[in-house]
Amino acid sequence: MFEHILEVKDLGIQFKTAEGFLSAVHGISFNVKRGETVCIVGESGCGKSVSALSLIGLLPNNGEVYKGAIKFQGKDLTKLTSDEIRKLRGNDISMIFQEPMTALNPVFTIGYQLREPLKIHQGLNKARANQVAIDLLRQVGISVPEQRMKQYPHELSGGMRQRVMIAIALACNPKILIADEPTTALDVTIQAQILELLNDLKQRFETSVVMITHDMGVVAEVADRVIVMYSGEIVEQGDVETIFNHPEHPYTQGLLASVPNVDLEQDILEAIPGTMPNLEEQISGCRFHPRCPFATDKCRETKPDIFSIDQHDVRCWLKEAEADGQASRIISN
Amino acid sequence: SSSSEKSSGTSEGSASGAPQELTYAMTSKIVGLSPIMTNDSVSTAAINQIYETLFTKDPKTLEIKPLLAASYDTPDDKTWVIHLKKNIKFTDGTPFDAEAVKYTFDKLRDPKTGAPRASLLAPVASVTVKDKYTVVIKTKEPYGAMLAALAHENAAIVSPTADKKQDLMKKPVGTGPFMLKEWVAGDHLTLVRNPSYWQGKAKLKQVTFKVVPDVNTAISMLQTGQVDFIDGIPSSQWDRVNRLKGIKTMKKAGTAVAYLGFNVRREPMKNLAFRQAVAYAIDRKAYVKQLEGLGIQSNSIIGPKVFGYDKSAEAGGYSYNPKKAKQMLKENGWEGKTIEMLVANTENYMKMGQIVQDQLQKVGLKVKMDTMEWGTFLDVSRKGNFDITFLSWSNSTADGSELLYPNLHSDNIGSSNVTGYNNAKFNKLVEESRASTDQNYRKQKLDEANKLAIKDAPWVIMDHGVVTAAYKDSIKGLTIDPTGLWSLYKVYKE
Amino acid sequence: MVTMIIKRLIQLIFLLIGITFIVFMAMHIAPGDPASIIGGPTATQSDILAIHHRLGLDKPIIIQYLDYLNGILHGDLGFSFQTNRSVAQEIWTRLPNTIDLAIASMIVAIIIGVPAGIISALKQNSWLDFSSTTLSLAGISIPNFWLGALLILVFAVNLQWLPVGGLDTPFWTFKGFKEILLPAITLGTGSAAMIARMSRSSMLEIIRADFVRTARAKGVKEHMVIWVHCLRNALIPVVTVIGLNFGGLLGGTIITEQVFAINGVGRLMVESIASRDFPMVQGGVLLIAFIFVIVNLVVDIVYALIDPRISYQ
Amino acid sequence: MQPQTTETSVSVKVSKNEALTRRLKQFFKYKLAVIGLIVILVQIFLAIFANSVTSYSPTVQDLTHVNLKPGSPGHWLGTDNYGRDMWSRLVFGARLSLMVGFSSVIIGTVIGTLLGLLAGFYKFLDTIIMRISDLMFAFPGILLAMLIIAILGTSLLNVVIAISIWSIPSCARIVRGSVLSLKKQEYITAMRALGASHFRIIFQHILPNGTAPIIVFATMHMGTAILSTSALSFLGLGAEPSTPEWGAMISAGQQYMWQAPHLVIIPGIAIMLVVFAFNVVGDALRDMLDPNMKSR
Amino acid sequence: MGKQVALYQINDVKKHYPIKSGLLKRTKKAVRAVNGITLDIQENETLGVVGESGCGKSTLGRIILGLEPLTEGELIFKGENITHYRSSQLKPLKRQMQMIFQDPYASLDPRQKIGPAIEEGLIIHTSLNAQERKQKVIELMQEVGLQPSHYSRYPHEFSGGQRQRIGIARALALNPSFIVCDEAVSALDVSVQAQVINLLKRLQQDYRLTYLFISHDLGVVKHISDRVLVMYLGNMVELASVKDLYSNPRHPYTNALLSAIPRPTVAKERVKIKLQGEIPSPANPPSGCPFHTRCPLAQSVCSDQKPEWRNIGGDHFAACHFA
Ligand SMILES: Nc1ncnc2c1ncn2[C@@H]1O[C@H](COP(=O)(O)OP(=O)(O)OP(=O)(O)O)[C@@H](O)[C@H]1O
Ligand SMILES: Nc1ncnc2c1ncn2[C@@H]1O[C@H](COP(=O)(O)OP(=O)(O)OP(=O)(O)O)[C@@H](O)[C@H]1O
Ligand SMILES: [Mg+2]
Ligand SMILES: [Mg+2]
Repeated sequence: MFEHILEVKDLGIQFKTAEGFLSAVHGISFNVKRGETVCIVGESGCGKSVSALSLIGLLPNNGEVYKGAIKFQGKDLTKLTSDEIRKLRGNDISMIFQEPMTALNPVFTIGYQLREPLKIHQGLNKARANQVAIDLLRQVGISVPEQRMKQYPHELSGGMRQRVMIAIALACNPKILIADEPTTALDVTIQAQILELLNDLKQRFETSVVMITHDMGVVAEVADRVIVMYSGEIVEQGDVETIFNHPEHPYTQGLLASVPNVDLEQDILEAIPGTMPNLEEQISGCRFHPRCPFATDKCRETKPDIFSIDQHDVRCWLKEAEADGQASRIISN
Repeated sequence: SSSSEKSSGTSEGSASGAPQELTYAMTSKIVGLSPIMTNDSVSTAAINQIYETLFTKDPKTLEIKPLLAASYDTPDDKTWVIHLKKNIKFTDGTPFDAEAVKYTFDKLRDPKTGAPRASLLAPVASVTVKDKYTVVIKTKEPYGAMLAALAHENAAIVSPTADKKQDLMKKPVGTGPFMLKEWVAGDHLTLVRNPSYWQGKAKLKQVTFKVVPDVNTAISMLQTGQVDFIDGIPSSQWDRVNRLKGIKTMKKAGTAVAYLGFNVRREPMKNLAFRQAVAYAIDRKAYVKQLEGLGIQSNSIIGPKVFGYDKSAEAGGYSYNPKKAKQMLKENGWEGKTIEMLVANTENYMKMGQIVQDQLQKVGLKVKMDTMEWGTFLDVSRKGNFDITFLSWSNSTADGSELLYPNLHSDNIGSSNVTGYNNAKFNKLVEESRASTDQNYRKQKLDEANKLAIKDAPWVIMDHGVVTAAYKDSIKGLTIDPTGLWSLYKVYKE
Repeated sequence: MVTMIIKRLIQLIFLLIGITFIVFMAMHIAPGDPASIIGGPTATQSDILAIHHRLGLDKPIIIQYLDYLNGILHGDLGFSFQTNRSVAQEIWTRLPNTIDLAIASMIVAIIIGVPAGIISALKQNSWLDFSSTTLSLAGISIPNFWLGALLILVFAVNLQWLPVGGLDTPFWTFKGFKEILLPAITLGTGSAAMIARMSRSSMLEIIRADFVRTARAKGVKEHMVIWVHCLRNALIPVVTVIGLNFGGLLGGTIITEQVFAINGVGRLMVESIASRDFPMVQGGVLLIAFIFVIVNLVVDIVYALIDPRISYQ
Repeated sequence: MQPQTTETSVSVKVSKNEALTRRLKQFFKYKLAVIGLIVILVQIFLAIFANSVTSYSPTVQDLTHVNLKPGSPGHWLGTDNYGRDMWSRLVFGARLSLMVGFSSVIIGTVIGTLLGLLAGFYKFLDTIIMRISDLMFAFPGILLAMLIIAILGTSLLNVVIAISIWSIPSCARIVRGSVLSLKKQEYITAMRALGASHFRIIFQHILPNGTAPIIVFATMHMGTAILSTSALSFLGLGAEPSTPEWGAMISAGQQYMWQAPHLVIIPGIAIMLVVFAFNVVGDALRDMLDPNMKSR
Repeated sequence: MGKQVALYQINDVKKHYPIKSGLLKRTKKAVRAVNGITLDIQENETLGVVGESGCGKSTLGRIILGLEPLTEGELIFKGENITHYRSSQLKPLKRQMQMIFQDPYASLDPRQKIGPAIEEGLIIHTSLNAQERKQKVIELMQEVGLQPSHYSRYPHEFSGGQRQRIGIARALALNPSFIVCDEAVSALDVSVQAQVINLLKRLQQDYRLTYLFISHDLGVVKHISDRVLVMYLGNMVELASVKDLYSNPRHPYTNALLSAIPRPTVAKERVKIKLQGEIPSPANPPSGCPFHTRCPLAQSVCSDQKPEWRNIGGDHFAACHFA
């Protein structure tokens, strides 16, 4: 049907705060293909979670999409009525939230919470939903699922809760799964199990995954494409090999250099100097320039356009020359 | 009598047969139904329908006439020979006779019984049965108010058989026109007529006494027909009741008296001048006006409806004259003095208290008002811990000596005489009024005592009471006597 | 939890004994003499002494207390000074009315309070919130007797839909329902207001919780999100308030009982205090305390049912 | 080093000022709260300047002009059943009623909160405090008040004491409930890790986080307290009946409910305004104390 | 490391949490969160602790700081037996021992601004005046990469990573000699993580700090630690110097862990050891070796006999029959 199951165009998100409107995401565009895994990385606070929440229409009360479009199978999600989008949630689009500890309702059993989407979207009766739910728990690696179904969230360990969340998200075989740091609370062996499960889904159901993570190892393992965000903008995106092997944006380069490598001996980790700007801070030119070792006057004055090199979009003036030589310049707004 | 019932049953307007049932709303619960053991007006109202006394007061003239008694003689002034009516039965089937009378009176007098009104027969030395229908009562000294005492509801005759067998508080047995059907304690009491009442069956088949503590609610119930009859309407509601459609009201002068009492054991209340000044300071006319006509202004301690009253007594009091009051206070150096006013926290006393407080302050006294709940008030007032206080006396015998003796005679200081008034001349006059059985002589002595006390002013009379009732206009034959009592015997519904 | 219940019941025994002691002593120390009330203003000194003797008030106070305690341990609450009836029986005839009234008004309070609180939380700072807030505050500031009288005037006297007063049928029958409706509303408004305020405040906290977002992400319908996912969590503090109020209602029925001529324990207590009917007051307080503790125990058990995280050691 | 410090401290100060103005701004966003605040200020103003805003004494009677309806010449709020000016009584009543309300709420809430904190925090105190509060609770309020007043005597002060004592157990229970859950929070463990004393943990961390229900309780209780004086005056346990005090006015006016409804309605509205005002201000306060709500 | 004096000795420490189940909530079993740990922590070293989630790492950290009463065992800090110290006795020690909590948001009082939050320890333990304290706080904030303007903000106004840095600043405020870092950098993105790790290392050098470093991130652990302890189900399974452990893991669980680390490089196919089965419940641990239910090498002896904790050469300890 559509080549891209999800198309995000110039998405802008702002928060209403005591000081007025605060833009957290300033216009990002990306696409997700059917069966593709896209990883979003970037400094904490740069707007990853907020962007993810907007995809499923669950921004906090004070947040809103102020510009742009989110097209899911060609339909603009921002224009749907609340009931229409509700029918998509948990069914076609589902999400795993960043904090697994508080994301489950403390007063309902695991079973109840797992059966719920099955009943709503697939109209299963209780017994049937129960079977499916038990199966799901088994798939995410929870032993004795029959017994777990009757337990309450506080009776499970953090890792188990996270897996229950994953099971809920997968319940209706969504077309697209948004996962916000789904494996942070898990140890590497379980993490590996989950990543494998996601891979499996991708293979079987052509599920697309948008995953947010800090763990570059995970990115390297699962991503088809990577989006690097900085301070509310996408600074670089491309397929995973290119990003890892030929990062073009100075921020991406810094990021990769900071990863502690198990296989190497390092004494000091390389860190990007300085800190991310506040949302309310007005920065002229490139938002990264105060921390960029290569910043030029142009960087300080004018906001960079996006340049396309190979499989690879970069928002940096330094690439202007290369891009001119090679490929198109995508005029940014 | 049975014919009258028939005629009322078929009379016009009630062809559908207005059920001969009546509901009366009362503000507090009935404590018990033994005349010996109770002493509150609500219980008395019910007891009055179940039991009868030897003598009774005529509701209009207040004259005492025989009821269960047939006649009496007084061979000497300490002996009363009472002849009883014959062929009267208690509702348990046992006969009413001299034994029953002796039993009742002995039980009432016996300190072991702990009867609240044992004092009613305190002057009695002995009760003896002369024959089946004759009792002889001997008193310690001459007792002029004997008939009034025997007409008092607490001296109603109970069935000895029943009393030995059961608690009359719960299961009453008397000779009256009604008898107990059902009693849900605290909620309602249902009486049915006594089918073998000696004067003929009552017209009402059934009577319900319902507890409705809130007067507002009782009036609303009267309006909607849940209740047929209420009494003792407070002045604040009088206007509202009168405006209701289909409701009749009744109002007449009563025997109760409300007064301001001085604690004459203390300074400056000891001084007649001070008491006079206070009497001058109080605008009782304005106060009575506040009562919406439910009070009678008077200076006399013995009220117009009480035996012993004489119109001439009115002239002896101290009427409203604030200037004089101010002057007297100033002359005696009492100006600015603080006096403690003890007030029980019921509506009428609080009203008296607030008005008097304001008026005394206007003539230059300071008044500290202590309000307290009735139980505490009784204790504190008896102990004499006050300067001035308010009380009222509902004189259920309507006899002046039953007012003056308990309240102002020095015998009763520490109990019912709260003011501590002690005047030898007054005491003697009251004793004389009690000792004689010659009603004219008694009246004269009471009048003298009354005038003396008015002059001496241990009390300032606030008002003499008015009895009130409101009932559906279909109720006929209801009369209330000045003591506030009524009988449902002749009442019927149209 | 069983141990918790047993422990609480054992504590209850000590609590009740403590209460008998305090009430007994307080009643005897407080001014006012039952005999002078029974005797009334006409009573003479000897009348009063005779009454004292009849009531056993002439014995030393400690002996009186021990006698009383002994009676209680044998299940005997004694006899009323006033009516000479058994205290247990007097209370027993009135208890159903009071409990009916308390339960009915609690139901009214919950039916009004919980939805009002939730709606005003959902529409925080909207006119709906304003009006619900204002109404619940009015509810708590209107004196009961005034509200009761107003309801009587409108619904009983003018419209004649409901009786003015009285209560002699259980409230689940139609007649009983009609009888109890106005009193229950009168008594329930105060608690409804409290419950509304509490529900609002706890709902405001819950609707921001992460698990609510999870429910939405599953595609749960909005009304289910509110009434299933949020409500049960928001109810926990509300249950405390309900428990507290229920205890308060038991003791607070007095004015309502008075206005609507309901023969209940509250009125009995006030009458008994006023007439210094010691055995009655002691028995009544004991009973109210007992019910109160049981209600609180039930509240604690309900907690555990609503919130699986609560456990009792 | 030195210049840097001063600089930062200045910047901190500036942000403090900013925070203040920001807070005021937020406050005014709550229109109801502003109205509530105005109501409270007006009442306090009237209470203070009662003498200047009235032309009659609140206690002097005029039996020739009783129960005048509001709007009567010379008495714009009418007179009561003793011909006392309703406006004067209302205004002078504000003094006493606000005093009664404030003090009993403060006493009740402070002691109740303290007991609740202790009971919630220390397990060994829990049973004792809660059973004692059960005991107080189990007493019908009026009996409790009667006993207190019987022992201490009748006066307005004792009414305040009675009402405060009456409210202690509910407050304690509410506070204890939130302490029980707060003390399990990770940040309390963090405070213990820092070596903070129990006192510090209870008053610096648990208490501020448990304010929301306390505020709801206290503001609601303000009204209950003033109304309780009415129930107590009804039993003759309050101030002298001529004293202008709203609760007493209501209970005295009860008898004239049909004849002169304004005797009840006027003080009733006054109480309602106070309750309303305190509640909406309390709401705003609660929101302001909640850092998560700041941005809303 | 050799013969240094142990800063902190932990002798056979156990922590069992009773669990209640069923409608009547009766105590049935206990979660054996920590089930017999014996450890010497040397001064100025960084001891990494790894293991699956729920294996008792945080619990161990809390026990060490006296935040959790123990079920069994002994704690000896600088030669002083502090096992049964009351909170007043522990107070002076708390100045020397600090903790960075796993969940930074939960460990900050939501109603306390972060400046005062960091300052708190200084108020409790030092006699500095307000001015000095504020100065110190601002220095600390700058050290961990927060701006002075953040001083009067509330925790919810920060992103996860910033909150974690607040927690770090708070722990450092008192210049402790020993810090338990419970997942201290897990919420940080790699670049900030790098900054913080560098800071921790620098402080260690400057002030002879000792760290107990709990983490899931084996890369970070490798980078920062001197020795590493591997835990499984409340038990110790392996302890060795970082080099030894990473290059020569002797316990099958350690082996599986290391092989599962995701490498931040693309397109290198590595063999991962897949563990079968689910982690057993700590309430119901298996008999014998706790790992035998998932161990690829398990034999019958493993389910019968609990393996001994032994030195298998060169201060490399392991608890496996086959190590
Ligand atoms: N409800 C809100 N109101 C105001 N600002 C918000 C709100 N939620 C998030 N923000 C701001 O939006 C920005 C983006 O937040 P977001 O949660 O998307 O960060 P993130 O990239 O997911 O960071 P992390 O990796 O730490 O989770 C942050 O600076 C945050 O402070
Ligand atoms: N207060 C408690 N009551 C009951 N069980 C607890 C409690 N705290 C922890 N546990 C249990 O103890 C075990 C160890 O918990 P702990 O928090 O130490 O694990 P962890 O190793 O830190 O895990 P993670 O890596 O997920 O943080 C877990 O099974 C947990 O469920
Ligand atoms: Mg995020
Ligand atoms: Mg942990």
